Amino acid sequence: MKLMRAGDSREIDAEVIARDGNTIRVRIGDRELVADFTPNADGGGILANDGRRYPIFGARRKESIFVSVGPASFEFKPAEAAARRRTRGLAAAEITAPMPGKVLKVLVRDGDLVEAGQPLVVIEAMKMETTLGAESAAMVKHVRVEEGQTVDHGAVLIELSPPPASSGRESAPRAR
Amino acid sequence: MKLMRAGDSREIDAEVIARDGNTIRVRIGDRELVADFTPNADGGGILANDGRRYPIFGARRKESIFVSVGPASFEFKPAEAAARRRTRGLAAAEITAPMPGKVLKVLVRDGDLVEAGQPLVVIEAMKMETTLGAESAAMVKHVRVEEGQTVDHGAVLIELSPPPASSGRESAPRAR
Amino acid sequence: MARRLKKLLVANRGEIALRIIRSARVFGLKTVAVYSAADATSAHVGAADEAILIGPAEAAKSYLNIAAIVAAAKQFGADAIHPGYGFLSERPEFAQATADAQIVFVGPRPEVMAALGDKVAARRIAVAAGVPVVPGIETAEISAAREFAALVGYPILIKAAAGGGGRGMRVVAEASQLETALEAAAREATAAFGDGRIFIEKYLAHPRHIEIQILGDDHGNVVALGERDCSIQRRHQKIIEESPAPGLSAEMRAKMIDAALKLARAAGYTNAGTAEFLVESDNFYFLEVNARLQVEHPVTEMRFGCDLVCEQLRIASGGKVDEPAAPRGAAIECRINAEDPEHDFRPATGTVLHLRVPGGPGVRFDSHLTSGAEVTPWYDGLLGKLICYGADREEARGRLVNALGEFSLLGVTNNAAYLRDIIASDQFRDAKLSTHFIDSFFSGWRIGGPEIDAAIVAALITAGDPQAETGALPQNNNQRRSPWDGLGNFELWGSRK
Amino acid sequence: MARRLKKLLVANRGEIALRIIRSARVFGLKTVAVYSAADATSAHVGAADEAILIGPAEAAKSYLNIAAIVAAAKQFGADAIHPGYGFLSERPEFAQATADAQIVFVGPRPEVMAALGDKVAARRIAVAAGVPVVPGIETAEISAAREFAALVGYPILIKAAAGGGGRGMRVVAEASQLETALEAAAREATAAFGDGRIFIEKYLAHPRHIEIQILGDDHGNVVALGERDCSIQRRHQKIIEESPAPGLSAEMRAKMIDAALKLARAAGYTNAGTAEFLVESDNFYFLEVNARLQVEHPVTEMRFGCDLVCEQLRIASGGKVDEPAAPRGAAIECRINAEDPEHDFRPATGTVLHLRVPGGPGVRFDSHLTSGAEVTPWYDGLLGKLICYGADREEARGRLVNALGEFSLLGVTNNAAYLRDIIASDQFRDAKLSTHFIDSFFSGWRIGGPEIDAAIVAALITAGDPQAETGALPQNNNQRRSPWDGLGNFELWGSRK
Repeated sequence: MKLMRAGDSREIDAEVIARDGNTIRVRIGDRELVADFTPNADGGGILANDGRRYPIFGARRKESIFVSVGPASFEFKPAEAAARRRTRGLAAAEITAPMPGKVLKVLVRDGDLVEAGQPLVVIEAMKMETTLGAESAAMVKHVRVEEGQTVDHGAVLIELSPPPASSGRESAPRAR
Repeated sequence: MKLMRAGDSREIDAEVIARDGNTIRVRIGDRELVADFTPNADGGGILANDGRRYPIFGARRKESIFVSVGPASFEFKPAEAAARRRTRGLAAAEITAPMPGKVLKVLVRDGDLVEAGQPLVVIEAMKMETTLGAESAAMVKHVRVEEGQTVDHGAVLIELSPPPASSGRESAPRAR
Repeated sequence: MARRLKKLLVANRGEIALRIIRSARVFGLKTVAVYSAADATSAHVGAADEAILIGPAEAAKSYLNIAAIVAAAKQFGADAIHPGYGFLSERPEFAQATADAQIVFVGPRPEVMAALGDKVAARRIAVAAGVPVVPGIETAEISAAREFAALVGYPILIKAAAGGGGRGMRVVAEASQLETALEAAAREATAAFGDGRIFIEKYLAHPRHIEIQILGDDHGNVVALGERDCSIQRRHQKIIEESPAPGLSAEMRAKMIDAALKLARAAGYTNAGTAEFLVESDNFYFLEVNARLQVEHPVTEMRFGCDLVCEQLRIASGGKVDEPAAPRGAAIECRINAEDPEHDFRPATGTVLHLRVPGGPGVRFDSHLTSGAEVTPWYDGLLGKLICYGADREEARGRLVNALGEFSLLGVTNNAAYLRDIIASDQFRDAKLSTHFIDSFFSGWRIGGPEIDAAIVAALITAGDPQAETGALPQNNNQRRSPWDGLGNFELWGSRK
Repeated sequence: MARRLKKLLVANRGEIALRIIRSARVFGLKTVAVYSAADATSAHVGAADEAILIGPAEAAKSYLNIAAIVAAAKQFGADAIHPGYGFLSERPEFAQATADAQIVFVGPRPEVMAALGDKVAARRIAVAAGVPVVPGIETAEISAAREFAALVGYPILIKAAAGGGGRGMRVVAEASQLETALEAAAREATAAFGDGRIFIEKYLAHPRHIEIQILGDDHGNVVALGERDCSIQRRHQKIIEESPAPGLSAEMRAKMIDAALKLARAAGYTNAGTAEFLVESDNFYFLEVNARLQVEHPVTEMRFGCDLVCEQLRIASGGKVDEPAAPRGAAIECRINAEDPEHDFRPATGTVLHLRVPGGPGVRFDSHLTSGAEVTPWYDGLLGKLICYGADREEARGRLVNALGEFSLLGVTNNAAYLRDIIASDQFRDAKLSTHFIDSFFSGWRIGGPEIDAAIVAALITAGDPQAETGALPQNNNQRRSPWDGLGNFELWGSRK
């Protein structure tokens, strides 16, 4: 299956190749690894790989797969779900609110051309200002919010379209 | 509904009379009480009654209703379920293993007449000897285990029938 | 004790409200929780003897609502209010309103708070008491700011004159950034503290942040409970704190304690407070006094074998403070925050799908979290504090690394693995402490490759596990299906087994 | 340290195995867990760096299987074995087998253990060292027993000569009960310790149980870490322990410490051990030495700011013990057991459906439990130890009452509410301590009426709540549906969202 880590636009292509008792053989990209999984009473388990044992736990919720590996926590989404938000030539076709909050500043208008990394909107949440920037060069198709407005998690703040210069070439998405 | 606490053979007759918002009116036997229930994020809640607030939690499993009131934990069974094991004139028609363990001693034989409280069988579990006695006068109908045998939780160890002297009068069940 | 307190209202939320309730109960005090609509199912509400909704989620209308809180205290007959940290804890008008209602405020007197809570006035007191300060000026004016910066040289530090905790703090590296930074800082200061005044300081190159814990009573006694090193900060907010400060000479410690006591006496300080200093080589500079309990107070408690909230309550009851017993061992705290250390620490929210809490000898976890808890965007993202004690720093450090290894939290992005990697690092082991620690050693941190591999395997297992579905979990507390919904059916119980 | 240990095998299970693993990791030691088939999903297995199944559920074939455990240590290259308490911890042949395999045994030498572990030999050492003992005799013979009883008068106490922990202990009130009691005690002693020898003692009327913690190193140093009062016992097993012993005079404490040190030196004792005494008015009598870590060791750790497992490992590495720092404050521990205090403490089993763990300042919870854990009938019913520290006894007591109030465990009958009621009682507050405390004050204990009412309301709510159904929970670990079951379907994930 194809997964994407939340906050990271790279696709991870991974699958279970085989399993035998507690042993699982997995392909991640072009690498293979063999791990042992022992379930715990609490619903999680111990994953042994390469001489190390990790306590793991997992749950699915809506489109996301949440897992923890010791103290590290991860959110994955199947790439199909993530892809819905993407358009050719763009890292993301929409700028969405990473959490509920208040729109403090909108820094662009409809029709603006923006560069990768350029700040688009500032939101305030958890008493912090967070600036959301473009993940790749784009044209601002539609600003959907105004300053002072409160927004929910996942709300679309700005719609983007490919920049006019983009001739169909996939620009490498970059992590913010 | 009619409930019985595990380990206690008295029936509790209780029902919800009314509810209004967070307020619940309950009848227990011939008493009524009014309590407030506020759910917690963890699935439990706070029950406020008579000026005190109790953290409560509940879960059903098989025939049992498990609840906790602060550090106190309770197991209830609906009286119908508990009654299935009873026969007229007997507190219990079967002596069952309260936990998995090993039968150390069988102190009676088929046909024996036993008094309430008389030891019938000794089992060892959790490194402790536990003596199981008759809850009321009875006749030993059938001893189903032998010494040295290991038994599972709930296994029937001894079947009892009403003592020949019993003429249909319900003897008051007593707690062990 | 002069007066016997009977009922304490805790004017706060989250871990600190729960922590205060826990200690108040040790004395047999009854406790009253206040909560906003966003916190109705939160742990501090359940832990108190009584609880009252004081407003909607917005802090300005709930946890910052002085009138509502004082009214709640009166309604329940509370004879004392503990403000915790943040929110109203350093607002003299809250202390005053409490006093006006004949209720004991667990903290310093309003006038002392007013004098010390204001960075500018506090500097004046420090200078008068002979305590060194960092060069600085109070202004939000761009021209005055330019002038000051030219005088002391860039970089300079811009921060809120009111409040503390690093909020609204900004380093300005060059003149061109000055105006934007001033504006943003004033905006955040206004939002956070209702006070847009700005203070500008010379920015030290490699300072350590070291602070002294103070306790003062109504009888004129002031004592110090050693120091805490809080140098490890991100976005100017502390994330790892420890006591003692590694490598601090006995002489420096004595000097700083002496300075803190002088300051406290000069200000007529009572109850718990903290004098913060920057330390660079053999110099220390007074920064500010936090006229309240600090987030990081547990490291002091573990070394001194005391409970600072109990001490606060004793002082508020008219009790005397004694010279503390000699401290013992070492303690380190780290703050587990709802934030993404791989993406510039941006705040995270969500529902706790699973929580595993560390335990055992020398481990303390102060947290209001439970499975099912919502982390909302309304308040700061502190999920819990993990504190470890050891006979020495290495023992405390080893214990904390292991305790973080036992911790796991599913459903809310957090910094636990980041903290573990920092605390396990050679740089932290070697105590290369300065407020630039994160920038110097951990700015581009990413979770390790083997852990990502394990996570991918875990994700594949989870994807294929029908029991892993938690789609039924409520999205937020308002949507939570109440057990009441089913009550009408309870007679059907027999048929649903 | 003379030798640097690298890998420790923990030959135990449950809370103590987890607790030992936690401390071993502080030193960076790798850890190996052993487990029986009944414990495959238990917490100590997941916590270790490596783990190995050593046998079926029956302790005799797993946790008491010396050959399997030593073989496991060799297989994984462990250079040390920690036995915990119970199981093999006081079996000289295990210490010997470990030493024979060139592995360090974390405990005293086999010959010392043999001498002290045997109650009769230990008494001889005590008498020789001038330490007072309770009148007693080793015999399983009914005639000798009768003779002894006639000499000292009934009641008398019958116990296993090997092992400790109160197992197989019986008070015989009159001659008619003697024969049955002797038989049952011998049977249980054989089952528990593989040694049916019996010791009979004069039964004291109102004794307190007070013990002294000892640490000895390989260099001839022996130190004492104060005392613990463990008078509160049910079925001759401790359930509440504290330090310091309330009301114990400094003079008595000094005498008892002196006696314990004499004994330890006379026996050539090394590593951690405990000298147990009965105290009645101004007299104390040596009872036995427990040549291992005690269940109740945490109360000592909290007062002395030390970690006894770390100390054990330092000693096992050839390190020296130092005179401890002065103790501070007070600590109380209670043992949460799977048992029914309303029905003669009969053991309980079950699945943990929900677990709420207390936390915060001065609270320590040592437990291997998690939600979903099975409590099986195979081993003793200790679910966890809750330990609280306070500046004084009242503070520790208040904290422990509150911590028990925060605790809840659904699905396994336990004694938490019973412990809370005892610790909150006037009798405990007033420290009316003797080994008959339970019989005197809490024998007919029942849960309070208001709590039963609340439970009935909770049961009605639960009966009507569709989310409360946990019928899907596994009945036991063997039947547990593994996440593997779904793995074949993982490509269907998209359609199951």
